[in-house]
Amino acid sequence: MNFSLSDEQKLLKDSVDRFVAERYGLDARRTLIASEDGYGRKNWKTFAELGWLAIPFSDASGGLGGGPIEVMVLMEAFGRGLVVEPFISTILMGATLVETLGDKEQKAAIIPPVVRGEKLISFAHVEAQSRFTLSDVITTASTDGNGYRISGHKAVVFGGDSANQLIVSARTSGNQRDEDGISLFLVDAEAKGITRRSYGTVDGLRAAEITLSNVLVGPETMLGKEGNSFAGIESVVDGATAAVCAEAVGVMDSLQEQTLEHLKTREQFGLKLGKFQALQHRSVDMFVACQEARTMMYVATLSLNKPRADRIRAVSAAKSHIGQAGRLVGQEAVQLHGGMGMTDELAVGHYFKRLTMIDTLFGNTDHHLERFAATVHG
Amino acid sequence: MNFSLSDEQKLLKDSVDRFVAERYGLDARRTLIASEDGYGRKNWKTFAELGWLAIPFSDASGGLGGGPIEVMVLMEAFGRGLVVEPFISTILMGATLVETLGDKEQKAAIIPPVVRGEKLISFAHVEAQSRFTLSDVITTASTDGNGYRISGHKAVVFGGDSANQLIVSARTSGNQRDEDGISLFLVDAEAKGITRRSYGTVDGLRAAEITLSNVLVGPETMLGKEGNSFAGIESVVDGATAAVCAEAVGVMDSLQEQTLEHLKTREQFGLKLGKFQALQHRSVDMFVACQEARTMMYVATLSLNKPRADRIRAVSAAKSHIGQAGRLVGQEAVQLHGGMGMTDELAVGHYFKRLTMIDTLFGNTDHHLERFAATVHG
Amino acid sequence: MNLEYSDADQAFREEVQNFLRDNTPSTIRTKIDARQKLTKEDYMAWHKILYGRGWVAPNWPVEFGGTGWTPLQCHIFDEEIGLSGSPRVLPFGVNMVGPVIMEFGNDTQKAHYLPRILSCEDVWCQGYSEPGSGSDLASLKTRATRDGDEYVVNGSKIWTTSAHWADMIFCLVRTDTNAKNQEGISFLLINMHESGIDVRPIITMDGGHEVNQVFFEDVRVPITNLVGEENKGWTYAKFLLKHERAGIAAIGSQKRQLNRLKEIARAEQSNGQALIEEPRFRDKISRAEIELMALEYTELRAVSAANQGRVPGTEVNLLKIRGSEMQQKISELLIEAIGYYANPFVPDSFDAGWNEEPIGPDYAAALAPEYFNWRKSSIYAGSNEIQKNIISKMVLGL
Amino acid sequence: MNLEYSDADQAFREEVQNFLRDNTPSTIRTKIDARQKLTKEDYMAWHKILYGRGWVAPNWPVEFGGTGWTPLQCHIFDEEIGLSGSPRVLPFGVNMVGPVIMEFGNDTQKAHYLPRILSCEDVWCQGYSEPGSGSDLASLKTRATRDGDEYVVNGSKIWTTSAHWADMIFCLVRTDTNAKNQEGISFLLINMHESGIDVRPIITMDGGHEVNQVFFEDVRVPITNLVGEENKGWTYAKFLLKHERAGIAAIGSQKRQLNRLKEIARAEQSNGQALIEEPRFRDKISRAEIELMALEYTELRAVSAANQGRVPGTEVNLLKIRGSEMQQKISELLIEAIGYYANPFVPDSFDAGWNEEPIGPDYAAALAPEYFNWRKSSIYAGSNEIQKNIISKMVLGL
Repeated sequence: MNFSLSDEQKLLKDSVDRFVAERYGLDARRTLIASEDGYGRKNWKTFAELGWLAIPFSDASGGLGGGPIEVMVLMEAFGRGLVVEPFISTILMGATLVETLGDKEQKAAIIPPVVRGEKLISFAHVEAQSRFTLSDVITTASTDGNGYRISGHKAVVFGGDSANQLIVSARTSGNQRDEDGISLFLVDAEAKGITRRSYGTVDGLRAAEITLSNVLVGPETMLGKEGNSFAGIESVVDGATAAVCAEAVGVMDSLQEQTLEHLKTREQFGLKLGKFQALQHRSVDMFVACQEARTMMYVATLSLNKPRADRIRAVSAAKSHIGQAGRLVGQEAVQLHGGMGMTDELAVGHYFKRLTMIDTLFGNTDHHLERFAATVHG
Repeated sequence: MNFSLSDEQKLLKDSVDRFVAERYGLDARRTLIASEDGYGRKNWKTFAELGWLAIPFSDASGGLGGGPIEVMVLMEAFGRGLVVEPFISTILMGATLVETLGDKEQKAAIIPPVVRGEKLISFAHVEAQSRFTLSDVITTASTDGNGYRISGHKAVVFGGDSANQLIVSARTSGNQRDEDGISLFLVDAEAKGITRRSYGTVDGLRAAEITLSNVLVGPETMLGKEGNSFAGIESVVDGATAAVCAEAVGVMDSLQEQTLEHLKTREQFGLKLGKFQALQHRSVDMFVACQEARTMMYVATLSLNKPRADRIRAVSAAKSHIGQAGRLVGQEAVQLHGGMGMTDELAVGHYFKRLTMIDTLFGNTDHHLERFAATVHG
Repeated sequence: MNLEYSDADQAFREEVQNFLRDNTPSTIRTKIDARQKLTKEDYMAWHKILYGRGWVAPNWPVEFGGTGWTPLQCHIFDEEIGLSGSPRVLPFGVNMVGPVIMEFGNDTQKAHYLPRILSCEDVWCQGYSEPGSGSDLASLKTRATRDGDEYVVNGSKIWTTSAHWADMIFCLVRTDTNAKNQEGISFLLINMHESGIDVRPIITMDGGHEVNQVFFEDVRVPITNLVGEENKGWTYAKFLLKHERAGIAAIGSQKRQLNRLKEIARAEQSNGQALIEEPRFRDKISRAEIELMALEYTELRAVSAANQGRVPGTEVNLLKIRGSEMQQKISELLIEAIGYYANPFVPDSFDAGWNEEPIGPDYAAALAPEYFNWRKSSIYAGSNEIQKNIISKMVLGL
Repeated sequence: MNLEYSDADQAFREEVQNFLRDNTPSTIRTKIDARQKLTKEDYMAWHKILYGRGWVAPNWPVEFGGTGWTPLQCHIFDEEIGLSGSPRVLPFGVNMVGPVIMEFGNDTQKAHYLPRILSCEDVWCQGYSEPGSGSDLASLKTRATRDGDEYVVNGSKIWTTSAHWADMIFCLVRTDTNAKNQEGISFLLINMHESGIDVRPIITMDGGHEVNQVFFEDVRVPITNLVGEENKGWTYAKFLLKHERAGIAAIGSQKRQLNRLKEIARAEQSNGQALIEEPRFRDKISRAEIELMALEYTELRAVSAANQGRVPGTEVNLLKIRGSEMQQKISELLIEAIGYYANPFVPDSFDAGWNEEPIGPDYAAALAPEYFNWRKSSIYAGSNEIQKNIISKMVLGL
């Protein structure tokens, strides 16, 4: 039982905290979002140089062999800075799927260039009807000679606009929500038959709707065994879920600090706002929510390598809990800022929007409450 | 659209408010609860003399032809006074079942003595397994000659200790939760085969567990048609539910007033408690809850004579809403009183207990939320 | 006591429904259905249609061009406007400065301004809040200094809705800097086209432009534009607050939003069934429906009392609190309903004429921005904290 | 970073479990299982059993008879006590006055009182709150006036848990009436058997008798019973608050209550299925379970930091707030689970030896009184409002 970072982890934390503090002001972020890429290529290069892109991958794959704790440290800082670079989509989803399910050749082909910052991969999985059910896939891959033809529509693929490669989930057998029968394919993002419609998101990220129309892929593009990818998808998504919990905690802590700063500065009726007891008690509620969210971030992160049921119990408890805590902290931060909290000019609204959208990622509060209950109560 | 009492209703309100203010101090109530009967026979006589016991019954039955509004006026005042007399069990449940389902002879035999305060009747319906499902009845009545033999156990029969007669629900056909097949019987409380175990309740009322073992009753004891009582039970219980909503509103308003009085009197840190903004805002939340609960009391009361679906929608919305509002007001009232709120000596705890128990009567918040949803969304 | 609308009220409701159905211009209707932004021209066109029917100022006395409706009829009218999704008339002229001029203005002001408000010849905005004075309105610093027959106004107003559309602004200004906060304030009408006025847009976090900051630099205002007496402006401001908040619970438009939520929950899938069948989400809808019922009939209690001639009291504070909470709650459920499709953000899609395919279902695009935008409702028009302070003091006596 | 208990800690946990299983007297076990009241004799017997094992004062230094356990071991011990439903040792001697005497008492006091606390020769209670001073503790008025070698004490203490069982009371008394509130207070040990002391029971709304009001009329206390310096009592009181609140979140007993809730929800029927299968109730249990997880690991973060030698800070305030809220939430779900059977109230059934059939299921009788009783937990030991004031000031700097 220990909640302290190792010395190495502390160095990582110092490094990413410094990056965020020095490079991620609101204006710098605005510029990135407005740019054609929607993120900072230079930042991404820096991430690669600092080794951050290599963290979750094994030495054998060309990574640094880091684990959930290192990812948590990064993501919490990314939350504090509202970092828009495609770390979740490329590193925690795309390349981690390759690390989890890929064969030697696939890993060798993909992970090193990803780690060098030269390749972006997104996971094209969610569909219009699937909501948060990971096994709900109607995109199909039918055999064609040695290969497959994939057809279907993938919804809100984060980073899908800039990705060089896509990992596409498609059904090779089974019914719409069967866990069996889902296969993954590594597809070039420019492949014939793929249409990408790119757009920004309300919280400053980029995503794409991706339509696949008879996209022909060879057998070597398959990641993992045919029809047998669900367990891998689920564990990778659980890892990403724990990661956005950490991001949420970074966002929440920042909102809490911004709000306290406002309460200590702004005067009304001849007093600092922070002297009004009703606002004091609500600030304490925010503080408690932040503290408990941090606890649940640890619980999720430190359970990722446990057996499936334990992992699900922890991750779903955390995502559900942080969804609620985040709603409280986000809404209160805006409210306690008054009119200024509503503006695009101040940071608080941007943090609020990101926190709101995190609740929609990988399943919201209710989805994870159900998943927790189903795991715990059977 | 009108939320004002008629002049007659205002007179009724004055009269019952005066009774409660003058006769229902906490000490008087304590004495009643500790007495053998558990309520005031003299009070009951007064209710009869003032005509209150006759209110809900038609002129033809020997009543005053009052309606839901008059009952609401009484019940709200009874809530303010924490009145323990068996008005709900005898008047709103027992005798109203007779009024709703009984034939001419039954009404003539029962309603006049009830109205004169000479007879108490309880509705023995709930069973250990039934929770809030009105159709969940396993007590059976099997034919025996012209009559029936009733066997089963009835749980938490309010007023069942002092009732002269019982209306017992029993299944004459159908399965455990079928709406069809439930029959009602008017049974003498001292009949052979009936065992009553009487007890007090946490909020100062009296109830009994009633076991029926081969109780023989004649065909003339049946209330309504064989197997066809569910609709009548449901409408009577909806009426009683609206009535306890009104009682809850009386309790809540009193708690709100007691709490305000405390906040205006008690000093801490050199200030009246009422000067602390956090407590002010919580008092406002209580006030808002009381106001909305009052609104829902009107909605339920004024919908009792509407078609079934409209009635259910209104009554279940009200009971569900008031359950939540009552929890807030009750818990906050105790909390804001501090240690004194915990004592048996002060009134606030007694009001809190009654309000807590009202949520268990005729279905709690969740039960009525489900019933509302099933009616509205189908 | 009864919950029923009279036959006359029912007939009135149908008349309103028919009018709204037959008279909303198709350009406006198309935008409403597509949840696109309305332009100033749309609002003016709609204002003039209501003016043509004599319905633009229901609350005004008949002598000034009002309808003579009962409070209950006004409520029905508001509800139907909301239910149909028709635009509301901009409140600053009709609901706010109009009643102040009627009550406290002189005959010249009445004769000049009131008809122009009715006909929409002047579009108005409200100059109350300032950067330094949010909830503490009385600490405002914008100064009007007397110079002959004119005031010279210097200072700045913020959160000024529609200032970029307005011809006139009514302002609280400080005319006596020596007096205590609430004394020394005057109520001044200022022509927005005067030189020295600069309107700068404030973009809100949903990406929209509704509010502005307005700067006054040596703006000269004739003293004839003073309403009532100098230094008595606070009295008029308080009078106005009551008018501002009538109908603030917006029952009709909330019912419309709730219906929309149900439609979307029927269309959205969750684990192979309609989202509305999912017990948790169904409960959330039911709770919202019950809460809205409580809010509606709480408002109707106040309306019904007004119908019987009682003066509205502090119930507006309660309705402001609960109305804004409900708006926020329903808008929160709306984004919850659409899952991942809350994320896409295509600002152009909110402009008229955009006719690309929507991203995801056509109902999704506006929901997240609307949710963000509705966070304002517990802040503006007297934050909910201020409302609670008022109830605590005025109703509870704390 | 890891969530795992070490092998040594696991082994320790098993040792505790085995001890509790093998050493809880059957008379006590029976009462616990029947949810009947424990008597003073039960508490004393249990205290002596733990004393015999050397486990009665885990937090004390070894030199005074403590265990030398790590903070994590203390946490495990507390958790297992709670999980097993074993009684907690009355805290007033071991957890409260003991540490104060150790830190601020003189050698005579240490030599006299500490062994008697360990062996339960003295049962202690706490004299802090007064009728006029609830949350505002420092406004206390009970006076101790010096008269030769004695203080003469007059005044009254309230909410005094176990005063009717106690041999000794530690009191905050005012020794300087001219000083400001927090100055002029002294920390005095008073023999409860002294003449002039009157203990009157306070019955709480659950019908139970845990707390009392204690009256002092010219009670003579030797000055040797003063702890530390005169007029420095407030310092000692603040020191004590930290000790009082260790383990305040009561994780073990809350887990036990949650397990009980699940058992009951499996046994109760709702519409023909087990209540635990009903989606709404299942969600409530799940939420409670997740909240309890958050609370447990938040406490473990603090324990783990203490294990590494860091001094516990204001996290006790957070744990007090959330711990009491959880206790109340679970007890609320417990009465919700049993429906109508929350109503019956048979006070005799809580006494040992009552052996009639229960009314309804045997788990039902105590639940409503327990719910009522737990309302105290957000009031006592510094109300949650006071805790929020403290966090606001000390942690948030507001």
